[in-house]
Amino acid sequence: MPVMTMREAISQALWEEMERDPNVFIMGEEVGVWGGTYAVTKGFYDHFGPERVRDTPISEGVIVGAANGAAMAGLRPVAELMTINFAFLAMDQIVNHSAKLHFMFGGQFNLPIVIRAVGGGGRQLGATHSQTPDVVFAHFPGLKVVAPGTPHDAKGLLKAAIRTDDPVMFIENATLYQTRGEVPEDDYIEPIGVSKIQRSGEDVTIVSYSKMLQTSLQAADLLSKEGIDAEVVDLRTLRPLDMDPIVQSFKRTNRAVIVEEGWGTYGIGAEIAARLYEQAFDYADAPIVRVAQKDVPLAYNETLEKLALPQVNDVIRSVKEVL
Amino acid sequence: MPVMTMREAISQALWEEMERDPNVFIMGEEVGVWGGTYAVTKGFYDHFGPERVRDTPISEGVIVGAANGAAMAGLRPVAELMTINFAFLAMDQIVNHSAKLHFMFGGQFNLPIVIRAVGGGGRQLGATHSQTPDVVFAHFPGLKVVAPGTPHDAKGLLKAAIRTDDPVMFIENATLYQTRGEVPEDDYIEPIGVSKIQRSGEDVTIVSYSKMLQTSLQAADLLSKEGIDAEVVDLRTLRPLDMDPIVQSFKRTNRAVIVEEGWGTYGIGAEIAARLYEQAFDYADAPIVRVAQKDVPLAYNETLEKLALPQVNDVIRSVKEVL
Amino acid sequence: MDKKNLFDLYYEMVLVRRLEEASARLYQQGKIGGFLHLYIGQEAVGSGIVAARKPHDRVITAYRDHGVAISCGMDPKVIMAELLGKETGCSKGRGGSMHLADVELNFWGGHAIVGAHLPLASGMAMADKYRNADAVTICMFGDGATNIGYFHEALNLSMVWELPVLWVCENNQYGMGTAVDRASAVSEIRQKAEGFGMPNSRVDGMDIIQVYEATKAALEKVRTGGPYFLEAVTYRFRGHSMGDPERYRESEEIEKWQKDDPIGIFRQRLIESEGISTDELDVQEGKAEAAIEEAIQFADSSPDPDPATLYDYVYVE
Amino acid sequence: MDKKNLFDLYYEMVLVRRLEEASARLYQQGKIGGFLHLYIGQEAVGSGIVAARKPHDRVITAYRDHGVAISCGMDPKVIMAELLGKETGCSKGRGGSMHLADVELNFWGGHAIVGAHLPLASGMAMADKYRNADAVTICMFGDGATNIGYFHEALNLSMVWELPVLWVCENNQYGMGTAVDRASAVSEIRQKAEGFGMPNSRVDGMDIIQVYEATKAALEKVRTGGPYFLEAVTYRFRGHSMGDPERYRESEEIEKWQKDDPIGIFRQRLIESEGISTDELDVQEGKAEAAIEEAIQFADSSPDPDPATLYDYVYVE
Ligand SMILES: Cc1ncc(C[n+]2csc(CCOP(=O)(O)OP(=O)(O)O)c2C)c(N)n1
Ligand SMILES: Cc1ncc(C[n+]2csc(CCOP(=O)(O)OP(=O)(O)O)c2C)c(N)n1
Ligand SMILES: [Mg+2]
Ligand SMILES: [Mg+2]
Repeated sequence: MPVMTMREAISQALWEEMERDPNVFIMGEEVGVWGGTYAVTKGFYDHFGPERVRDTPISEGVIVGAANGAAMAGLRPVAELMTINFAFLAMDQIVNHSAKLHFMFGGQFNLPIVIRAVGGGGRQLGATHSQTPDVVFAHFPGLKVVAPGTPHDAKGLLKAAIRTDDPVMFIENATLYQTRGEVPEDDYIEPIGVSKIQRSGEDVTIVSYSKMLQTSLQAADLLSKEGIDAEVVDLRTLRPLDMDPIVQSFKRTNRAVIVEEGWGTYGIGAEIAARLYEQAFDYADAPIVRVAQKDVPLAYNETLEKLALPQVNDVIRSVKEVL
Repeated sequence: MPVMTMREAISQALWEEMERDPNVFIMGEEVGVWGGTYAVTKGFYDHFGPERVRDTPISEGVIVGAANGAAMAGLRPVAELMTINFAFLAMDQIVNHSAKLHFMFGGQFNLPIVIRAVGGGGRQLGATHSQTPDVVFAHFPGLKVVAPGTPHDAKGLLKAAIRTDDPVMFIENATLYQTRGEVPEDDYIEPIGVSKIQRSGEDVTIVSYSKMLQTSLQAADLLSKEGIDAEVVDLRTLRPLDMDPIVQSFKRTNRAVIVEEGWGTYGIGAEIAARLYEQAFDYADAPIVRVAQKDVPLAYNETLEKLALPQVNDVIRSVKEVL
Repeated sequence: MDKKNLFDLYYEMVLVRRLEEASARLYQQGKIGGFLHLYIGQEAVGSGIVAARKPHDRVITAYRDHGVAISCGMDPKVIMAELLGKETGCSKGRGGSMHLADVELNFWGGHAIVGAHLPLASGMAMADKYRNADAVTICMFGDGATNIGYFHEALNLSMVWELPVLWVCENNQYGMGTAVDRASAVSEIRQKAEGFGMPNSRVDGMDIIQVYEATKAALEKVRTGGPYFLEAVTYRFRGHSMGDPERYRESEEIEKWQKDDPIGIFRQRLIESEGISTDELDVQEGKAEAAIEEAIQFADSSPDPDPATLYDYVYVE
Repeated sequence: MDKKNLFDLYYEMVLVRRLEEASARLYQQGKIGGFLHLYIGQEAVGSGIVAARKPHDRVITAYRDHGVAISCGMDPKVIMAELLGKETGCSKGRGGSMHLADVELNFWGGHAIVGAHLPLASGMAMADKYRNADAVTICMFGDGATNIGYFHEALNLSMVWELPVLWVCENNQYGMGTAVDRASAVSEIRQKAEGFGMPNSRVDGMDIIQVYEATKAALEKVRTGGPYFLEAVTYRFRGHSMGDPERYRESEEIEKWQKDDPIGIFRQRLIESEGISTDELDVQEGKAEAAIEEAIQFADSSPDPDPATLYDYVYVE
């Protein structure tokens, strides 16, 4: 199987879907002439032209809003927000419109929109440009929220996101773009709403997704040298949430660590932990531990930023805590 | 002690603080001539004048943004968002600016702003106008998030919110405005960040806040007739979160039900449950149960809306489940 | 316009008026809940605008949407059923008064967040242009909505991408209790279009014929030349919504505007310039009244949504 | 302006240029991280504007803020320390390049979310008016920022409340890779002010004297009459930030603009019209170079924030 970066995998998914379906188009800041701020749409403008690769003004509200409107009218827009931090400027369109219009009008029309947004910290971009507020979007019924952690899943899930008739928030992570992995050559789809065991193990269940999947896998590798065999489950989709593989794993290992890049308080981990206890109370041999960003805005300073973000060592320490 | 409605208590707090400190002023849609959409600021415009009771255009971004700027310059603005649903239009100002400016500039200036916003469902206002997205704001460090459930606390906490030098999101609930309760006559403050036992009991710990505090108290009254003695703890502040009274209570009762009006998935209850297990794992005699809004947008239709919102009976049923 | 069309328009305006009066009654009776925003006084705007569209032109508006819904051809029955939250309502009782729509009639709602449907309009127009359809999207909104960021972003995008949108501001002098000049830098709203270099004009919104003519001309411009901005000067005779304390305007002002009742003006003109008899017009009034009666019956006897459908329409898949 | 002031201004512009060149080097060396937006080419705007303010006038700008910080009187040492993320930086290393500020100097940042500081400016001006201070808030932003909703809401509010704000658009022809006319309905940005009925003008942003004169006049208007809009036409000589592929403009265009180097133009004028010698100017250049050297030393030898302070400045209480 070919090996490629996450960037290439995402780019391929977009390219292939645009080739497949003329209703699919991209709009966003710098997606065209510039080639995408993170070079994901490099070459698209020349190939597909300005009608299908649309540079927009700096107007996040109308980027998502016009994409919603185009979706109502039957197109399949991929709206790119340069970073997820700017999604707050489009918040009303995302949570009040993408997520609710289908429902509020009794199903008269669909919202087949994909909102691509890249998040994550660790690049010294300061407090407003380093957030991982995935949970905030995942809170809203009506939206699907997808956040892949491998090139394979990124490609398959982005294709699924473009093909579903529901609105999808597709969250990428900037420090993952160079991550490499195997990607099948054929046209494949990964189902939205299905968690996946990315590493099998017997001793402890590590639940994570996106960047923290890679961090967790690294931790698992290091732990295995110490004879600790961790199973790593990847959420992949934050809404709808697929608990089955997590619960099954937990029922075997009886111990769990949940790892997320965003803030811990009211984070993803809280829901996973709460559900694990709800669904497998009698199987818990130790309190479930959450690893997450410290409850501070991220500083520009590198030391402070690193200190606030969850690291491989935090995962290792937490696993040892639950054992 | 005088008995008054929540509306009166909030109104009094605002009035007294404006009398006390000339730097305090109010801005928002219809706060002036109209007297407040929910009549909270009735009479203010005539008494304090248009400079201190400022009707704004329909521009949520600049309502919070200008309040932030005025706070930077040393005033103490109370910015009213007509409903919390419109806070999504000011989301960037709230979470990227109110919450972060003090930090990002190394403490050079403060953000003594109060953002008042009323939420809650149950009035057939439809999916975009009925939300209780409190958790979404409580996720962000840098903000304080307060949501009182009694007239007494509403008055004392709003005064504290106006006097603190930190930015506060003060969340009211429209169906609580007519709720009556005792309110002291003297000038008092309730501390932000302190949970409170609103009803003592031995058999089970019910954790809730805002409207659902009243629902929980009603449930507790009915349960007591069946010989079940519930303790009801009121969060009052969603950030910073005070777990102490909850943990203490849980260590006595060994059973907990968490009740919130917003959606359950990634809701307030998840964090409370996760922390309870973290801090009192060995005390849990039964899985903690969460009561929350069903994961659907709220319909206009009364039957569907009621079905989706947590009711007294849901609390009662859940308590029986954990016993 | 020929006589048939004039009759139809008159009927339509009266139908809207009767619908609104009935809605107010049903609200008092507790049969309608939530928010209810009446269109009384503004009928000439909606009817005049929509009369000028071609069937493939899209219409989208704010929460004050009953009149526009009627003008777009919606049956009062499905409107009334929606107001009562019934499964037979156009939005299956999920949307209510603020969310009327019928996609088959190219009426795209009814939207409750002020200004939020302007970006939707830009997007729908973009879709039509993308497919080389010659449809125009007509987007209606209030004076208050022109102060929100969405207005700026949506109008700007429509110019940059030369989108076929007719922007229509219904300037009814107030956004809730706030008079235009207390909330907007300019009180002649069409001036805002100048900031975008967008062609624009202002029309008397109480005179349906003027609204109709202005819209026809504007639509032609949009079909070939990109966005156009039309301001219709009008007035709402009732409160912003039910339960408005109306502390912000004098009753003399209301009475002055009520002299310009859009239905009265139109009636007068039909009689004086078109030689139509009062009897003929009264027939239309009777028909409208009967239609609303029938709509209420239909709505009243329609079923609520089945509780088992609670999770319907949250997702397609 | 007297000779002393002219010298100071020349020194200031050169200081900015040297600071930016040094920053670029330090970025390549990995000593500066995150985003770095250079002001090279635009020095005449910041320096000309700020030179015209009174000390109690506030200044606020976007992330391209190094030049404005210098003009507001900030010591290159605390700027450089901030760029290196040090505890001695103006924002204690928490903010970085995009968040320079010194409240004592009435410089309120440095803001990274496009357009978000315009509402802040309205609010600060409101506070001054509330207290009857005669201060003006000068708010600077890019051409790209004029397309976002905030721009509309902030300008509108400033008119409605007659706030003392001088809005300054630095039109450097591009927002990242997007040329003005590909993103904005009008390419003469000052036209947007017309939509608000706001007085406005356009000035050559490469000529500091013209910028200074225009600002002085504008500030007087604001001090008595409410908001004013000034567009300064300029150009950034470098990429949007470090790592810009610059696929969106031709090198000929850059070269054409570089002939209008604002420092070169000013130097020429000082020599030709003011009879200042090249030697005298070179002394200023040397001083600037030394100041930047010193700043780098200071920053380099300053401590990082103590890890124990991780939770500082999240809350006051
Ligand atoms: C973003 C947002 N802010 C506030 C409201 C509350 N609100 C509903 S209607 C309205 C006034 C709108 O005035 P205008 O646009 O003039 O329309 P009109 O009601 O006069 O038809 C307001 C403030 C809302 N629905 N959405
Ligand atoms: C709300 C928001 N959207 C997008 C960005 C990313 N971004 C940073 S600078 C910029 C271009 C701004 O252009 P302009 O306002 O002309 O300023 P210039 O960089 O030319 O000085 C963009 C799109 C951002 N920081 N904030
Ligand atoms: Mg109006
Ligand atoms: Mg620019």
